[in-house]
Amino acid sequence: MSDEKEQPGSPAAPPAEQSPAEAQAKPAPPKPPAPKPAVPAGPKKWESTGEVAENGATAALKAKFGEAVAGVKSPCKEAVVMVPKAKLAEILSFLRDDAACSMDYLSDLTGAHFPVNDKKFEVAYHLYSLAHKHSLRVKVQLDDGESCPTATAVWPGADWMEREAHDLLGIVFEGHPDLKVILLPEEFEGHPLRKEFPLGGKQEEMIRSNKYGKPVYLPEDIEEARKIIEEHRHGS
Amino acid sequence: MNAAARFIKMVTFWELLKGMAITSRFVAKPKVTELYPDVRPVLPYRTKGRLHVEIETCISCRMCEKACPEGCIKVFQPSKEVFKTDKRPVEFYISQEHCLHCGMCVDACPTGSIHHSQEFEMAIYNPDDLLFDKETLPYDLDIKRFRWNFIENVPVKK
Amino acid sequence: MDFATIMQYAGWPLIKIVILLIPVFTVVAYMVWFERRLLAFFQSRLGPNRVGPLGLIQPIADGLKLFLKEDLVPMNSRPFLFKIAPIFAFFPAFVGFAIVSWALPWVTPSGKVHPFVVADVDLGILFVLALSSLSIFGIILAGWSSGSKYPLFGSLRSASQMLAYEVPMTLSVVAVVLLAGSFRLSDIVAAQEKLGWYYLFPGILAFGVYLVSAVAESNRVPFDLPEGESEIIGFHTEYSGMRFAWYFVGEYANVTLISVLGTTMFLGGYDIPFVNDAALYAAHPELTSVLGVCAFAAKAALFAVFFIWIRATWPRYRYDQLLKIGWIVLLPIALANLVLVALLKLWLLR
Amino acid sequence: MAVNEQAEKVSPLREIMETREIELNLGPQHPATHGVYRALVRLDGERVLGMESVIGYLHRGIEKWAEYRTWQQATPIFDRLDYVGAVLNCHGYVGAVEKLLNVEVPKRAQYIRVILDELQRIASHLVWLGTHGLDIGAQSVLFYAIREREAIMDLFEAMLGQRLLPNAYPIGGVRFDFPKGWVEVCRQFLEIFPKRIDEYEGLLTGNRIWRQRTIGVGVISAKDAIALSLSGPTLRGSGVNFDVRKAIPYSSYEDFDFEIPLGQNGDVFDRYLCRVREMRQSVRIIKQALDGMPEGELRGKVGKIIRPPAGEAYYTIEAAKGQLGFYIVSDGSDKPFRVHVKSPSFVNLQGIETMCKGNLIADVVAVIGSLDIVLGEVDR
Repeated sequence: MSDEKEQPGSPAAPPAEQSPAEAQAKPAPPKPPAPKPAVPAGPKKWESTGEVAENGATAALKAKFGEAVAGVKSPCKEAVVMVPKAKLAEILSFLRDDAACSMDYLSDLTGAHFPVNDKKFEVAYHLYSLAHKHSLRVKVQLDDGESCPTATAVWPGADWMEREAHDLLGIVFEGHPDLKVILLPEEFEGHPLRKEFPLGGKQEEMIRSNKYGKPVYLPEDIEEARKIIEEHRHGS
Repeated sequence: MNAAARFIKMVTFWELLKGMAITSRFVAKPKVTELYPDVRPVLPYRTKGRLHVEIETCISCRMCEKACPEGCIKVFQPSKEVFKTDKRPVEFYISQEHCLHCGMCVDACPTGSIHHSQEFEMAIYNPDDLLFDKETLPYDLDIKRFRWNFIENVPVKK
Repeated sequence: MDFATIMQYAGWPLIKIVILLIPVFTVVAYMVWFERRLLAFFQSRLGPNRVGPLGLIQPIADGLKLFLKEDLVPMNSRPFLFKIAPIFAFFPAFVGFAIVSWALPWVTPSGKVHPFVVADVDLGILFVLALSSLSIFGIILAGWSSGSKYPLFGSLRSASQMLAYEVPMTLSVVAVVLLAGSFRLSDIVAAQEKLGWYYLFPGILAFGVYLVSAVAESNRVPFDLPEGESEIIGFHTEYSGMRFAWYFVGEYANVTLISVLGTTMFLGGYDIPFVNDAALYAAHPELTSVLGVCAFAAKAALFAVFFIWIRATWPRYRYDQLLKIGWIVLLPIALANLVLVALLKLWLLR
Repeated sequence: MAVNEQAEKVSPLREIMETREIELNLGPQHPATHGVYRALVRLDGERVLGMESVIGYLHRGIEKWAEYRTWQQATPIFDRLDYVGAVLNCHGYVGAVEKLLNVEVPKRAQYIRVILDELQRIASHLVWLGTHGLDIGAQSVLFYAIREREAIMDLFEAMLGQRLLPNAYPIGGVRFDFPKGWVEVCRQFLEIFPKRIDEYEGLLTGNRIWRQRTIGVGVISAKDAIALSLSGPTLRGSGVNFDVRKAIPYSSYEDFDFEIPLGQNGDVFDRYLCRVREMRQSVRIIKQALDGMPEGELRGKVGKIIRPPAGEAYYTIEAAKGQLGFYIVSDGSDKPFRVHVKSPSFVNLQGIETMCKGNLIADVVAVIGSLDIVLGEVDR
């Protein structure tokens, strides 16, 4: 009765849901291209699929910095480049000032946490050129605990965005004028958008609160569930 | 001439008086206030009110449970032997307390058993009353029913 | 002392005061209702309509609610001043009604004359102006004693605003006094009747100045900076319950008083329009008195409607702009008007 | 950071009288902060010497929340970002997923999205207009604006089932076609609405009090605005022609003929005019979309379970407040790996310090109103 997975009534049910802990340990995407056999078994690295796209800005970047700038594959044909951390500040100011790029508008700045990768953090700069109307994503990879040079000197608008990334992901931006908490309370510990940070509450089960506002979880077993429901019905 | 006109307008408070003329237009006009508890609103058919489930047509596929972003639906399937002949759920709980009224479950339902009613007054004194089970979920048949997936053209109020 | 003397100096005035205060309180309470209703109508809404027919019991319900609320005194405040401050806002507005002449005097069959006024003071207008300056203390004390920044801002704004607008207002009143030749309100009405014109026309500039400064004096839109509910919440931020209600009632009493004074000075007071009052009074004195009060109320209501109307329409001035208008625009106009009126008086209306 | 020259202007009395600065706490519970925004304002008398924004009171962790849902399940929560422009948020997220999936949205669905988006933009601007007017003291505009917004909300309710947070679009298209009679009601509204805008403008645009309160207040230059990454009417008020609908067209916006209103001085008044004119342009767009509505499918080919290829996508739309961007990262599973929202209100709020320095405390209120922030979107 409790084993519903084999029932014919659930035709398109997704395969067993991964608990957050599992997802973190094994995000293993079922990618059609088979991974290289040389890679040893274990958690697969996160890698973008698709093809590398080019535009005016990437061409200018490649011409100036050559090998240092690597095109990144994108499934939706966005121009993405990966740059080394050491050259980030130089490349960003080049992107803003160069006439061919003229990326004067910083659309977004954010990061992501990839616990399975060698370099666990990525910071993405979404740039847009008001003059040439082309956009570019510049990415930089960081290790855990490594700091990233600030972009506030190039775009003052990066101020709050970097504070937010620092707050939620724990990325330190070197040279930022006032890197303090922005969204979270000051006494908050941890960085919520890191993958190891748990989300409160179980998501797979029905949540409802009892009269004290605490969540009540319904188990898979129907008798137990009924008992809990009855208890809370008559308890109040 | 232009400057003179502007001066006259400035001295006569022209634009301030124009504004007063605009506000005065509404004094005698019918008001937009809805006298809610006295005058019931006419809701369009697509209103996403409280969730109702037609237990008789439900096949306990648990699609609604999987689609719900808040996990406020819980369906208990019958045992395997019973399921072959009778697919109706043994227990069906919906916690309206956490419902977002997003309609994802209605989208997912293959038989159209779960759907929104036009019932919108869900303020209650005891939060436990917002937990609906198999007995309380089916609607009163007198209430005009509506199922999204099957109705193409419905009249609009006004 | 015999009974008659006591009655003359203490009894009759007290009775008059009570007779006056009941309608004034009612009017002030229903002024709130009227304002909310009319404002709602301007804004395409219905306004309060649930308590009683047409929401008419709303003021009583509001009063009851405020009366039953807890009286909070903030920790940082100066409790004594904090508690007495509302009195300064409340009383001057009500005392001002004492000198208003409401109708032509009532002559009893025995030949005794009963004027419809509590105290027919010679310097009536000066008395009111002095009182209205006094009400600023209520605001300053409230702001200072609250021990909070927002009320402080509100009271500071209010003080400079009062200073800026008291002067033009006084000057505009002086123009009326000049035309009528008396400070007594009943004399001013009589002079207007004698002239056959309300002072609205010879004193149009004075009327304009009075109107603007009256709005500013009573802290209403577009000059409602001391309250300025969306910027600094106002000098009564920290008040609750009955003490807040005193400010509230005081404010509306102020509006009523200013409407009443404006009516007396510029719209002929209890003079019935298009009717020869003197002839009617000779024939039916009681009827004239009753009609006079009605005319007075109707004219004062015009003022109130105007105040509500502009509240519904106009945005709020900024602090510095408000002071600029007071000192740079209104004051020169009021002064020039004084000269004009003096010349008018000399040559035309002698 | 660009420094306003006015900020240096300190009252000459300060040196003589040894006055002190006041630090005023504006918010989080303050009628003019449009939610739970808190500003620590340093004041010299009533003049603002500097201010610091404190946000995060409404942080609900929506980005984290989405990582624990499937791609479809995450849609309704993004309505809660900017709760007066819910349909636009939904469009942003759904568009990003579609971009990652390479799904082609049918033309009819795109047009329906344009119509609903523009209606939502009008509704959002109406809320802004009313509250901005109320901040500066014009009461009636609020009620007139809310009255028209109610008409739009009724249209939403008839079309989508809910008024405020309708969870408008599924991934791949739209849920339903218009109900019978909806188009007529919508056209009726579009006929009336420009006249209503004339009324608002009659109450505000020419009004000398409104002009004195807004012209020359909260100025930000085009250079500063670009450098601070402002977007939407806040950027266009400074004269920068950047509208995502024109610059990076999405959802068939290239089919429609409309103008982008631009300001000149970048003050509160210009931002006000930009938004009011934008409402007129929105009416124009909706009319064109209703006239040129193509026939066809409503939903593209999207399975019941969505597993986008591993990779990232950044999709931006022009929301009512500015450029709304969704940066989504997929690891190939049925759940988002990372969702980041570039919320226009959050970025626009950065400009407030530059705008307010040297102005009066009453101008801070006007500037906050002119930025059109929604704290649900600022804090996420």
